[in-house]
Parts: sequence; structure tokens; C-alpha cells
Amino acid sequence: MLAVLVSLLVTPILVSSRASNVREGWTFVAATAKFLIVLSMLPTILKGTEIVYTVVEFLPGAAIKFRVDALGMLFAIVSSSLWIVTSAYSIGYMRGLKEHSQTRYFCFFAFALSSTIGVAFSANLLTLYLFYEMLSLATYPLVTHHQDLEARSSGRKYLLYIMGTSIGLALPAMLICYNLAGTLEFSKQGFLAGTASKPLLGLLLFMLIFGFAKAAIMPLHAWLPAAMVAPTPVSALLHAVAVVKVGVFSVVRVLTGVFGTNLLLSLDFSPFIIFVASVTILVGSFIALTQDNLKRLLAFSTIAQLSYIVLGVGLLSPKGMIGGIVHIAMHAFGKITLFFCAGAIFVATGKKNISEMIGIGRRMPVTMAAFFIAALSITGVPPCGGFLSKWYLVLGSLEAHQIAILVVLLFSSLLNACYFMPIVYKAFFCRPEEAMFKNTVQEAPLFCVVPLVVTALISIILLFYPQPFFRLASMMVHSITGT
Amino acid sequence: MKITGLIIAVLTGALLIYATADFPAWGDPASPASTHVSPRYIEKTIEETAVPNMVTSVLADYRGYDTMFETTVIFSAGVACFLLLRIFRREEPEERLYRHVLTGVTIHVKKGGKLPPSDDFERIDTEWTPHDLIIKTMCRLLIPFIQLFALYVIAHGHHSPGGGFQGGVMLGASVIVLAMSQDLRTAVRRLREKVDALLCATGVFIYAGTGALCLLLGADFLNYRALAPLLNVDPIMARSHGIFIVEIGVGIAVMATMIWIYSNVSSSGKYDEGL
Amino acid sequence: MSQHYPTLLVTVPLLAAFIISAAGWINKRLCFPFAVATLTVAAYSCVGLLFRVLHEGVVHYRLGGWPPPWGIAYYVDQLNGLVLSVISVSALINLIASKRSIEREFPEKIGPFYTLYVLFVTGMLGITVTGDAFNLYVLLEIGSLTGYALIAMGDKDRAPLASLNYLYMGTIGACFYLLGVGYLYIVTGSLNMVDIASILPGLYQSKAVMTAFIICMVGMWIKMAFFPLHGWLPNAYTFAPSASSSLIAPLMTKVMIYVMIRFILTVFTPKFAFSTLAVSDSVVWLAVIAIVMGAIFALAQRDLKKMLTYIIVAEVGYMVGGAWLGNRAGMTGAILHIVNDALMTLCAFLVVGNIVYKVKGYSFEDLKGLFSKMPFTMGAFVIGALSIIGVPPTCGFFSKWYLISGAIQASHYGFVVALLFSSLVNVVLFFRIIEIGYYEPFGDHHGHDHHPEPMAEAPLSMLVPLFIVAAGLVLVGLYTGDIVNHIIQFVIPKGLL
Amino acid sequence: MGDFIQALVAKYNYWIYITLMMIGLYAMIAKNNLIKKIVGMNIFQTAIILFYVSIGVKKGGTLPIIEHGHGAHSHVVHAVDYINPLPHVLMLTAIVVSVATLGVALALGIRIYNRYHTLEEDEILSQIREK
Amino acid sequence: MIWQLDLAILTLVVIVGIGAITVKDLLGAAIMFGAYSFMMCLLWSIMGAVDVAFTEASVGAGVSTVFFVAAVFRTTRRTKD
Repeated sequence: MLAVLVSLLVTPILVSSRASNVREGWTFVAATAKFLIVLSMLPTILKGTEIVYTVVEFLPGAAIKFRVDALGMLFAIVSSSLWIVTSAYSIGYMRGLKEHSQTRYFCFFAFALSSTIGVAFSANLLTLYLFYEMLSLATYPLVTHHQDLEARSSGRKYLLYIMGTSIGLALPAMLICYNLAGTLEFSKQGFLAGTASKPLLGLLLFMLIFGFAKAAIMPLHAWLPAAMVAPTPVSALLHAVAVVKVGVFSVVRVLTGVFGTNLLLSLDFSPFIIFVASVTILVGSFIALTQDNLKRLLAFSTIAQLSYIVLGVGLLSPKGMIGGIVHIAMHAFGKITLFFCAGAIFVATGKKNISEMIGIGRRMPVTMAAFFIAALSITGVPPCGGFLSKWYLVLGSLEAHQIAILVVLLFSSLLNACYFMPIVYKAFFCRPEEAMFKNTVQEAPLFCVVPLVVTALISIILLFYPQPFFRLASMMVHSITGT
Repeated sequence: MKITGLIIAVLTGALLIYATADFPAWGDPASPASTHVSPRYIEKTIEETAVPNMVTSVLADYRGYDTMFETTVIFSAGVACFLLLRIFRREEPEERLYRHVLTGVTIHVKKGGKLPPSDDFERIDTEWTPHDLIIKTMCRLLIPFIQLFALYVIAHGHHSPGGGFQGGVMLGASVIVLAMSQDLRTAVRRLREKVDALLCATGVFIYAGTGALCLLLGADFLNYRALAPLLNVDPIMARSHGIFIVEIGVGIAVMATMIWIYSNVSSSGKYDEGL
Repeated sequence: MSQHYPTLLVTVPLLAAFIISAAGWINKRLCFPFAVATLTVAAYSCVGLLFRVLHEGVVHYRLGGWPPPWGIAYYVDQLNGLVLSVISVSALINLIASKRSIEREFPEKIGPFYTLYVLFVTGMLGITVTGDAFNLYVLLEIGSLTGYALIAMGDKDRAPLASLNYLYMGTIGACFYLLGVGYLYIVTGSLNMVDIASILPGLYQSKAVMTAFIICMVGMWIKMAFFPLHGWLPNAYTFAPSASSSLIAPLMTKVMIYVMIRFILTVFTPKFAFSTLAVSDSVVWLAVIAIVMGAIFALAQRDLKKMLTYIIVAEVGYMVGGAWLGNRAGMTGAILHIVNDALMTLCAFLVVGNIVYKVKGYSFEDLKGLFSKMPFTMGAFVIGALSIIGVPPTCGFFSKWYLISGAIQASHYGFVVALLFSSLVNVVLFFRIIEIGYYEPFGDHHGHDHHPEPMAEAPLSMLVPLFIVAAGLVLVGLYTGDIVNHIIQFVIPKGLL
Repeated sequence: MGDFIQALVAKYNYWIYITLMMIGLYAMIAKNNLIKKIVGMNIFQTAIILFYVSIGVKKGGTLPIIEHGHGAHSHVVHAVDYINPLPHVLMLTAIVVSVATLGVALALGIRIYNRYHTLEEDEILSQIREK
Repeated sequence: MIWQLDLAILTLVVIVGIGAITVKDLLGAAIMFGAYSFMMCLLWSIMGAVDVAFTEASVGAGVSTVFFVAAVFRTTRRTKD
């Protein structure tokens, strides 16, 4: 799979190249190349054929093997396209703040992205686990970029949660699956059907869902706010693109590929999933309400939003699934915009807390406009992409006759509005004498602003042209449910 | 510690004794040990190796490979002692002691002082170094006979008890006796350390080299039959001669190593007068 | 020539050892090239032998031209071939890597040091290749004697005592083994492994045979530092000079584990070991304790090298436990882990060697800011750490995989838990070190320090071998499937499911 | 009781060897003085050698050297007439190994003494702890 | 072989062995060890293992004891047990 390798290949060049321009040039080249490669595969996938490629077979039934299907394609497109934007943004950010050891930063950035794509295209649980671990290790230096005590402690927390759960829960679960079924290949209806007793399957489900702690399902969410010490592009990457999405993606894979909808339906595990997800949604939103630090607020909102996806898939109803999967994309664009805005504000003013941002909209109108749009999208209000996915989720919950879920969804949207709108309000509508900013403050550097504008626009455009994502999602859902 | 040691020892002993219940009776000619493998050595030694002392033939031929490594063990022990103990650079003491051999008077020479002209002075390290004329003379007398007997033991290993190893040890012992009765310097003057070390390596090399020679001649390693063309004798005698060559190697190696170890241990690596 | 590979790989180093020791007296500079050439030949013939075995099946070789059981014979099957190749290759790599440190630590004793080095390798290779129970004892003593000397050359204060304790324990172990062989001999009358194996089945109920088995096992456990008998290992390996520790730590314990597996599989059949003698379960529990205790002790250490030694203790627990699980997957995991653990330990100790060479110490305080000081070494260290933790695609993951699935098949969940526990503890251990190396100089005063200290990397002759090993870790991991399918599966008798 | 006497008479040699081994083993584990441990080590090894040698004994067998002169090649040799030579060979090797080990052990002991000026393990350990 | 003699020497060996590890003087221990080796040598010659006896006489009773004495001379005779 060239797509995975290309950014790995670029890493040595990054190391070798001393001059910063050359380095960032290469980063761009790699990003675009990756994006184009992914795109080039799109038509084939849309035709409904799958690309399969086996690297090497360790054990019978468990190889390093790639398979590009609709779901993976969707995820790959999102992440690779966002890599371009993020790298652009991070150039601006890193230069704006004159961070140290940028070479290392960009190297691991590329590394992390390639492992993300690896996860997206992995064809069996082993490969997925492999790239999952690679990603955890690649992001560690990014999270702890500042190398101070705070970064150190949060880095510890990050590793403790991620590695601890993956080794302690996911690995043994994977082994048990292997010993039960003799294979780890994802398949349309999962490979666990009829291999084990219900309690054991329940245990496996539990271990796997919580094993991939990157999905930040409560109670394993604490690493995410802690990881906020990272430079903003990293947190943007973490939240919008790579890490958490990989977690959610893994969970989706597990639910659909390992267990399979029919099995889950027959065992009716879905209430469990739904319950966990909705709890996470509500609690996450409530905590978000209480935050003052902008990035932490975003973090908790992410925790809540991720569970939408899990929820949608957990509903096991076609529309719900489609909604959940599409929400990967929608939330990605929306949330990355928000983070870019936060970063831009930090670059321009050095402010981190919401209470210090009164009247900032006057000074940084573009940024805050983008922020507004993104917030709308996350909340799920037209004219933004988020609306569609939420809409589908609602339909799905109706389809599954889960009125409780409907309530949860609507209530959480309300909460979203509650914690986003005040910011926008303070930013724009306040009397000049309340404004906390000198006239000297101007927009962040161009490299920062352009990306966030782009993403904001995309998240609007997605309302009108969501076809590619929807087609992918529905293809995938059809292939699973057969309807 | 003592209690645990006692317990462990007793437990192990109990286990071992418990197992003796299934042993064949002591000295039973029908025991598997005496009937399975060994008869061939006893009955075929003459016609296969032409060596009446079957211990020698088994040692150096049937299981010659073991013996090669046995010699290597000795060799590595010598090297190990050297590596552990030998001290090369050591500062001259403030004053050196010389003893007038005839009178036993000890004179002190300050650092930089010139040595006494006549050579009936011998250097000593400590005041109380024993000086006993009778022992020295007797050992001087004995040593040649010891060495002669040692050579006989090596040479006659085919027909009588003994062989390269025993003979080598006695050769070494003769030099050790010299070192003890006179002092280490005297012995080292007879047999330089470097020569000793080289001999050590040479001895084992003879053994392994013989095996390698057989290899080069196209036979298996240590298969002395291959030496027949070189020694122009029949293969059986070639085995016998091969055993002899090997025994010589063993003798040299063991002798040199014993001396080496002794001189390192007894002088704790300083190569002064030793005991 | 290829029909003489089995003997070449032992006799070439042997002969060369004597030449080297002579060269040490004539011209010191000759020693190193000699040693390298020798080990290269040995490695070449080992690998050649392995491939020959893969093509032709078991290779026999009669020393002195005497047919077994009268003479001493070699039996080389896939297991030997694999272990032989690992031993010779890692010894060669380590020799090249540690040239500098040897020359710096004992300039005037280079000759004897290289001699003992090569003799040690000879002993290890001989143990692995021989098919005679008593010959194995002699070679074991060669390996041990040279090992004691090599270890005792280290830290002036502590090394001799540690080495002497090792000598006591090692001698007890070797004597137990010898005693066991004697018990076997008295009831079977033979010393040749295959011959004994053919005689034994009639005697499985005999007390003497059981005792012989137990005594041999205990002896080997002492030699391989299996948990209750591990007392000698940490000090000995910690205070040894870096060249010796990176030679002995990877090889000695693994070879002894090979011997144990060889006894279980060849001399005594698995049937005897696992069913007739109903101790396998308790042994696995012992292994569990070994793993847990090793991990805990490692946590308690404050310097890198000692921590690694305790990790070795835990790893020995892995392999013994895997071998005694009594099923195919477990045995496969154990054999696979011999290879992987040798490589991992080599990698880790080479890194320690580089650090000692540059920083003159290996306590945690000396590691501060190493990532900026010697980034390449620490990069290799990270790979080794990942492999020891068991993160794919490094090889450690796959042997652990086999071990765990073997434990699951044997439904021995204590072992599963122990393995996972030690992996987690390893995560903590290594990331503690990585943190120290990564933050310390900055951690002291808050905020960023934009001037990391200048790079002072180890010389290239130490780096390149390290990289080769690190790459090997990943490659072996990637080719696990082939190793298992083409080598290990032939080793394990069909009876073992 | 009777069969116990039987066993005793038949096997008493073995039992005494094992006693010797245990003496040596006990000394190696329990003694505090390094040289004493080395002595115990040698006793242990020698006892094992004794055990091996006794394996080779044959009642009614003579020395493993074929007496010749009167035509060794002509007269046929019977295995029962000679003691089993194999254990002797093995034990020659074992003796050599033991003396080699002894040499190395003594060298180590001397090094330790030069550093700590005592041979008592506990004193050495306490000195180490002080540092 | 004469079993009385055999038994007597065996008992002696055990006694000397115990003495070697209990005597409170390392030089004495070394000498005791020499005696022990010599007894061993006798035993083996009784059993007909002449070569082994020969070796033990030269190595065990001879060289090993000398090594012991040398080592004790180089270190100390003092011992607590």
C-alpha cells in the first residue's frame, strides 16, 4: 500500500533536510501525494470492488494485510485531506511561536498520519492493532512536545491509558478471538458468530470496546483533556483526525467486522453500547459546560461527539449507522476548524481562557466567523454538514424505536449550543469598552488563517455535496446489512 | 543460611538415595553400564587401535573429542588466571633486599642503588623468606628424576597407567617444586612466562591440529586413520601413533598450564619470588 | 567442505583461539582481525548448516569416525541449526561492536580477552551442536570457566565477588547435571542422547530415571537462572565489562534453555516429561512466579543494567513456562523466544555498552538528556524496548503471542496474566527510562530550553552493529511466519498437540 | 528390616558417596569463608567422580589394561574379565575440569582478598554496604 | 577387593572430608583436603581405576593442594567457620 508508505518514506528526507523551508516543502509534497493516492483509489471503491494487498503472513489467519473498503476509504479521505490543511496550519503555528526541534515534530507528524491510514486500510484485527500501537507511540513525542514537567505528566497519563488498555484488554481479547475463531480477518458478518458462549462474547465485546481507549468512551476519557498540553495543531490532529477517530474507527470495525450486526442483534448487546455511549455524550457535554479553558472545552465536546458515532453504529439500524459513519467526516471538519481557531487566537493573543476573549471578534473577525460556522456544524444546525449526520442519527434512533436516544440526541445538541454560543456572543456582541484587546492585536499569520477558513467552508459545502461520504457510508452499511 | 544449606543438602541427598533403590547391585557385571556400550572398548581396543590400555584408547581415540575439550578447559583456566591476576606495571619498592646466599646476611639496597657485583647474592622480597640449603639441594637432586619419570609416563601411556595428562602434571609439578624450593624467579628464569604461555597454546594446538589434519586429509575430525599415509603405517597403527601425538600435546599443554596457574596464584600476578 | 560444517563451526574457533592467544604475545594488533575472521567463518558455517538441514533434514557427524554410541556424534536438526545461527551471528556482531570498549578497558590484556571470548563462543556452539550428554558437560564447563573470567574483569570492586558467586552456583549446576547424566548412565549404560532416548521408554517407571531427569533439570535451571535459583545472575551481569555482558547475557541463558528443551524433546520424550512426571503444572506456576518477581525486582532497580538483568530473569520465566505448558503453541513460543530474546538482550546491552562508553555510567542519573546527546543509540534502544514490551511488528510481540495462545489452549490463565502483567511493567520500566532521557535537562527548570546539549554519539563501529541488531528485531518479527513454518514446526514432535 | 540390611549391604557405597556429596554441597551453601566454599566444591566434585568410578566396577574384573606379551592379538578378550573403562575416561575429564575450576576460583579469591582484605563473605558484604 | 578395607577407607574419607570443611584454619583445611584426595586415590585404586587414581594422586593430592597452599599464603589463614 503506497498510501501508507509514502509518508514513512518522506520521514528520512525530513530528518536529512536541515533548512526549514525544504522540510516543510517535503511535508506538503508527501501530504498531497498521499491525498492523491487515496483519491485515485476512490473510483474503484465506488464501483464496489475492494483492493486487497497482503504484505507478509506471520501466522495462519493473521497477516499484515490491507483491504480498502468503503468505511476505510471514507476515513482515509478525511484524514489525508486534513493532513494537508493541518501541516499548512502547523507550519504557521510553529513558526509563529518559534517552537524548538521542529524537525522531530514534522517527522512524527508524518509517522502518525501514515499509521492512521494503516488503521483505515487494515484488513484484520492484528494489522489494526499494529498500526494502533504505532500511532500511540508516534503521537507520544507530539503530545509531550514541550518537554516540560506538565507535558511529562500528561504524557505519562496518555501512555498509561492508551498502552495500558491496548495491552491489558485489547491484546488478550484479540488472542482469545484468534483461539476461538482461528482467524482475525474482518468479514461482513464478523467471524465470532457461533464460536463462543454469550458471557464470553460479552466479555470480549467489553474488552475490545474499552481496549481501544482512543475512542475516549467514559470512563477511559481522562487522557484526552490531559493531552491538551500539546501544541494546538497536534491537538487538532489528535481530536479531529488521527487519534480519537482511529479509536472510534477501531470500535466500529470491531462491532461490524468482528462481531457483526446479526450477532450483536441476536445477543442484543446494543443496549449496553448505546447506554455507555449516551452516558458519555451527556456527561461529556455537561463537563464541557463548566470549562473555561477553550481547548479543554473542545476536548470534552469531542468526547461527547465521538460517542455519537459509537451510538449511531450501536443502534445497528442502517440509517443510524450511516449517520454515525458520516459523522466521522462532519465532526472532523468542524472540530478541526474549532481547534485551528483556538490555536490562531493563542498565536495572535496568547489567550487560552474563554473569559479573556470578550470582544475578540472585533479584532479577529475571520477566525471567529469560522469558529461560529464550525460551532453550528458541531451543534448540528443547518447550514452545516453536522446537521446531516445528526439528522440521520435521529432517523436511525426512530428506526430502532429508541425514543430515549432521540431525547439524548436532542438534549445534547441543546447542550452543545449552550456551551458554544456564549463564546461567539462574547466574541462579537459586546460594548467596545468591554473589549479586552488593544487595537494592536491583528489576525494570526496567513498560514494559520487560510486553513481554518478552508475547513470552515468545507463544512458548509458538505451540507450541499455530501454525496461521496454518503455513498461510501451507505455502501458499507448495505454490504453489512445486505439491505 | 546454615539451616537452609543443611535442609537443601539433606533433601537432595534423600532424593538421590531414594533413587539408588533401582540401581543394579554394586559391581554387578550384568549391569547395563557394563553390558551396553563398554564391551566394545574392552574387546576391540587391540584390534581397532592397538593400544592395550583401553583407558588411553578410549580417552584419546574413541572419545578423543571429549579429551580435546578437557585440554581446552585446562588451557582456558590458565588464560583465565592470567587475565584475572597478572599485574604488569608495578612500581619498584623503595628498597630492595638481597641475601648473601652463603652467610644468609640480608642487605638493603636503596632505590637507585647499584646491585652487588657478585652473583652469590639473591634477591628476596621479605625479610623472613625461608632459606634452607638442605631443601634446595634435595629438590635440585630430585627434579631430574621427577621429569624423567614424567616423560616415561607420557611415553608408556599405551601400555601402563598414565598418559599425557598425568605426565604433564608431573612435569609441571617438577618446575613447581623448583619454584617452591628456590623461589619463583629462579623457576621463571628457567622457563620464561612468554615461552610458558606459548607452550600452553602449542600443546592444545597440537591436539586440535592433529584432528584438523585428519579433516584436511579427507576423513572425519580426529579420525587418525587418515594419518596412515603420512606415517606410512597401517591405519590401526596410525591410530596408535595418533594417540601418541595427541598425548604429547596434552602433556605439553598441561605442564605449561600448571606452571602458569601456579606462578600467577602463588605471586598473585606479580611474578616476584612467590611462596 | 559442506559435509564438515558441523565440525568446522566448533573447531575453527577452537584452533583460532590458540592462535589468538599466541598472537597476543607477539603482536596485540593481530588479535582482533583473527577473532573477527574466525567468528565470520563460524557464522558462515552455522548458517550454511542451517540451510543444509532445512534441505536435507537431520545431519549426522561422527567424530573420530566412530559410530555412536561408541564415539561422539553430532545430531543437527532444525532446532540446533536455528540456535547455532543465532549464537554465532550475535557473537560476531557483538565482537565488532565492543572492539573499542575492550581496547579501552584492558589495553594490555587484549590477547587473553579475545582468546576467552572465542573460547566462550566455542563452548556455546559446542553445547548446541553436540549429541553426547557427557560432551555437553565438558563444553558447558568451557563456556562457564571463560564466562567467569570474562565477567570478573569488570567493575574492580564488585565484579570478582559476583563472578565467584556465579562460579559456585554454576559449578553446583554443572555438577547436578553431571550427576543426572551419571544416573542415566548407570541405568542405560549409554551417553549418546539418541541412544539413551531409544533405551529409556522401558524404564519410565524407574525411580532412577525420574531422579536423573529432576536433577538434570535443576542443574539447568541453576545455569539459566530460573527464578528461585537466579541469585547469581543480576550482580554477575551488572558488574561485568560491557563487552562481556553483551556477549554472555544473550547467549548463556538461552543456550541452557535450548539444552532443557533438547532434553525434554529428544532425550526424554514429552510424554515422559509432561504426563509420566506430573510436575509440569507446578513448573509453569514457578515460571509465573519467576515472571512476576522478575518484573517487580526490575521495578525496584535504580540503574539501567541491573534492571535489564532482572528483565532477563523474567524472560527466562517466559521460556521455561512456555516449554512446560506441554502443548505445541507453548513450545513454539519458547523456541521462538530463544531467538527473539537473544536479539533483544543483545540490542539492549549493546546500547548500555554505548552509553557506558560515552557517559561512563549506567545509573538513571547518567541517562539525563541522552536523547539529544546520542539520539541514534537511544533510537535503537527504543526499538529494543518495544520488542521487549511486545509491540508489533517487533519480534517480541510474536513469541509472546504464541506463548499466550499456548497458555490459553492449556487453559493456564495464571501464565496469561503473568505475561500481560510483565508486559505492562515493561512499559512502565522503559518509558520511565525514555522519559529520563527525553526530559531531564529540560525538566529541571520549567519552560523550554532551546539549546539541547551537543550531540556526542558513539563511534560508528559501535553504532552500525547496533543498527543491524535493531533492524534484525523488526525483520525477525516480520518473518516469524516463515521461521515457524519452515524451522520450528519440524522440531516439535507430532505427538505434541 | 531384612531387606533394608540387604539394600544397605548392596548399596552402602552409593550411600556413602551421596553423604560425601552432601557434605560438599552443604559447605558450598552454608559456609561463610570463600576458600572453605571452594574446598566444599572440590569435595562435591570428587564425590561425584567417586560415584562414576564405582559404576565401572565389576566383581571379578581386573584392571582395564590387556596384559599382553603372550600374544595379545591371538588370545580373545572377554568383556567380563575387565573393568568398564568408560567411567574412568569420563572421570579423568572431570578431574581436569575440577582442577581448572579450582584454579579460576582461587584466582578470583585472591583478587577479592586484595580488594577487601578478608575472605569472609559477610564482612565483604558489609564493606560493600558501607560504600 | 577387601570390603573391610574399603569400608574403613570410606569412613576415613567421610571423616577427613568433614574435617576439611570444619577446621578453623585454612591452611589446615588445605592439608585436610590433600589427605582427602589421597584417600580418594586409594579408593579408586582399590576399585581398579588406576588411571583415575594416578591422576588424582598427581592432581588432587599434588597440584590442587599446592594451589590451595599458595592461595592461602597469598591471602590469609584466618577463618570464622
